[in-house]
Amino acid sequence: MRYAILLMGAPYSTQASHSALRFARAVVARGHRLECVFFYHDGVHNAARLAAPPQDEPHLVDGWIALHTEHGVSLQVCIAAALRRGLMDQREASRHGKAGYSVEAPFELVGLGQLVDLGLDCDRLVTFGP
Amino acid sequence: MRYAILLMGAPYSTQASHSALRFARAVVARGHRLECVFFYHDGVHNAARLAAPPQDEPHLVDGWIALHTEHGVSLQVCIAAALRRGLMDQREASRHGKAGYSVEAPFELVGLGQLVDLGLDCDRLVTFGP
Amino acid sequence: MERDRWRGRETGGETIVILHVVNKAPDTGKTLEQVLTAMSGDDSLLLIEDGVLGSLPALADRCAGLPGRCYVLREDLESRGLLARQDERFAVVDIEGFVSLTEQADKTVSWY
Amino acid sequence: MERDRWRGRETGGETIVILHVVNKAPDTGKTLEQVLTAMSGDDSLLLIEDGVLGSLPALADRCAGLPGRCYVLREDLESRGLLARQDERFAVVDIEGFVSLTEQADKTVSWY
Amino acid sequence: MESTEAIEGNQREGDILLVLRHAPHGSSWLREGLDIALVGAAFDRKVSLLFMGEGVLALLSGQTSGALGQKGTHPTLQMLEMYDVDALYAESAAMSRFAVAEADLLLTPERVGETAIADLLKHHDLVLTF
Amino acid sequence: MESTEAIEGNQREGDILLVLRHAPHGSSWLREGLDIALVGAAFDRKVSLLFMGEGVLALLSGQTSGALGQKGTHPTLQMLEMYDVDALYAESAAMSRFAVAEADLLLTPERVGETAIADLLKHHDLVLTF
Repeated sequence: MRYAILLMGAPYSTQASHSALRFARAVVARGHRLECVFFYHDGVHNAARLAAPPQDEPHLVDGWIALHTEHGVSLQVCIAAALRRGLMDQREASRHGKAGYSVEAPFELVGLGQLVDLGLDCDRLVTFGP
Repeated sequence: MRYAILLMGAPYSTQASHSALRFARAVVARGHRLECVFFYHDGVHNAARLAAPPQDEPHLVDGWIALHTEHGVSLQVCIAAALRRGLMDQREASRHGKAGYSVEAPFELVGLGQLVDLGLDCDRLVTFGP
Repeated sequence: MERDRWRGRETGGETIVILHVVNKAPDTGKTLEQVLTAMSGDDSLLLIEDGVLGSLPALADRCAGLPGRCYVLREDLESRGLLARQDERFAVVDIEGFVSLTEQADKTVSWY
Repeated sequence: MERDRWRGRETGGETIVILHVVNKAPDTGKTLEQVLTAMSGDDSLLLIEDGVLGSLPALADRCAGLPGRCYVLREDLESRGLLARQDERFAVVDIEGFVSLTEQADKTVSWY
Repeated sequence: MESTEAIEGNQREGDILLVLRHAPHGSSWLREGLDIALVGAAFDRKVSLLFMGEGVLALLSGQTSGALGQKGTHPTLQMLEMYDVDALYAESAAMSRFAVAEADLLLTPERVGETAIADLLKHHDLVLTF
Repeated sequence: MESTEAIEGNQREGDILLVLRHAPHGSSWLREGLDIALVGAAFDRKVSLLFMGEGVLALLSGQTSGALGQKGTHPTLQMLEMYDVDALYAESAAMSRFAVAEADLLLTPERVGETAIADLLKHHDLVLTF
């Protein structure tokens, strides 16, 4: 089956990101195609490239990247939710006249229409809230 | 009186930051000394230098900076809570071997001991949770 | 009877007053229950943000044991279209009133 | 009687099944109440994260109307020291079981 | 009066049901849920809204901007009709609980009880809670 | 049995009371509250902990790391004694609600009822809820 995940919790503040990552790995392990993890609401903080969790804790950002690298899962971040929360890629940073950026590939900033399409086109969408 | 504010809610996700900023201004307007706003838990996101809220919404980061500039209020961010959440200044970035940074002056990354001191040394500590 | 419960908690001549600030609606978790558990007879209660829903007449009875010590923040009632809908047992204060309450109380405890 | 209430909601021959996933404890807001309001007789309920507290015997009665359709996530019971403390009306599933439930259901609705 | 007429009309595919459970102003949940409604409608999806619990307070007339100028969600609600989002439902029990009368409302949702709510969930392809 | 003995002993200044109301693992609240306890104690402040509501579940023995290796809070609780944090209280009603017996506990808090809880709040200079 074709799956998508919607993640709306920030890493570390709530367990949502851990649950979503565990679920994502299990979906793939059962032979399904995981199309996309869509980050919305506080979930956009999962895309923060400067995250530096303590070394004895799982590094969630790296976990998402591994999922992309190993299984081709796209990592889509709602652009409006991200900009409000201090997350922007290089393109947005230059558009807003800011030096520096806080989101980089393989995370992509996309419109909310992507979520609507995913939700209706995939066989299953599973949401993890904060 | 000497006041301090503890803010634990992220901007935009909850009303906590708006309430804290309103309260901060009212404290100063009533002639008190506001020593510090301490950012902890998800409140650390108030220090995100790349925040780009829509133009028809209040810009909270700028609001905090104005409070610092006009009234000498120090803006202290718990360093441990910040690092976990993708917020670091230039010094931490170079310590972690990362290019770029997401927190800058007048926000300062400090230890949690500062909060304990503030809470016990100021006449009043008022907390805004998410 | 409910009053006596509060009165029973007063400590002799001592007047150590706490201002309890609540920003969650009565339906959102145990926040309001926990505040009521932790309050003393000389404490005050201020509702802000979504907490102002607790001042609606249908929900206000839980605070009925606190006559004269219940406050609700005007600006948060107003933005929600609830100003004038609050129960009469609540006094409406503005943001300056909020600061003033924190001046009067020995300490402020926030529940969220 | 409680069973009849659920049965009454079944829609003819149609079997449209929803898996409802809850990650909040019963004391945290109206989440569990809202799920129970929105559930049909052929839906299933899975408790994860802090939601697993809802499977403790003292709190499990709210789900008693759903025999055979209540699940709780093993790893979240385990990390909290609650494995083997859950009410017998809940079936324990691991993360693969969670995926399997989402396969079987036509759609999954999460409540938080 | 509760009816299920409108619901039975919704049994086609491609529908999104947004369950809105949060009050305005206190958090961004309501706004970020409504944003999906607008985007879904702009993408020609048939979108329904169910206001549940504290979410029914979103429907009150007389709402204003926040004290710092935060926009609120009432302007968005008033745009729904323009986007052809006209399938609006409100939990009957919540309307009663908060003593919200028809005369107090910005919009005219259909009041629904438990059975109708369960049917709404069944008859939409994608159900997202906010 | 509820007693107020320990509480009366706490009537000196400089004390911090942390009210811990969240269960372990589901969010970072418990951990970020305990971090203040450790820092306060390291700064020679007298710290008390009150476990309320779901917070009493922090006291259960048999907790483990999360499925992705998330640390949990039980190792921190076991360090409290080393930091001389020994004023531990647990809400009696919550212990009963969750059917937590003395034999199930990692630590041995004093069980407190409403009056004792109100007294605890009075007799600490700084009260923070988590």
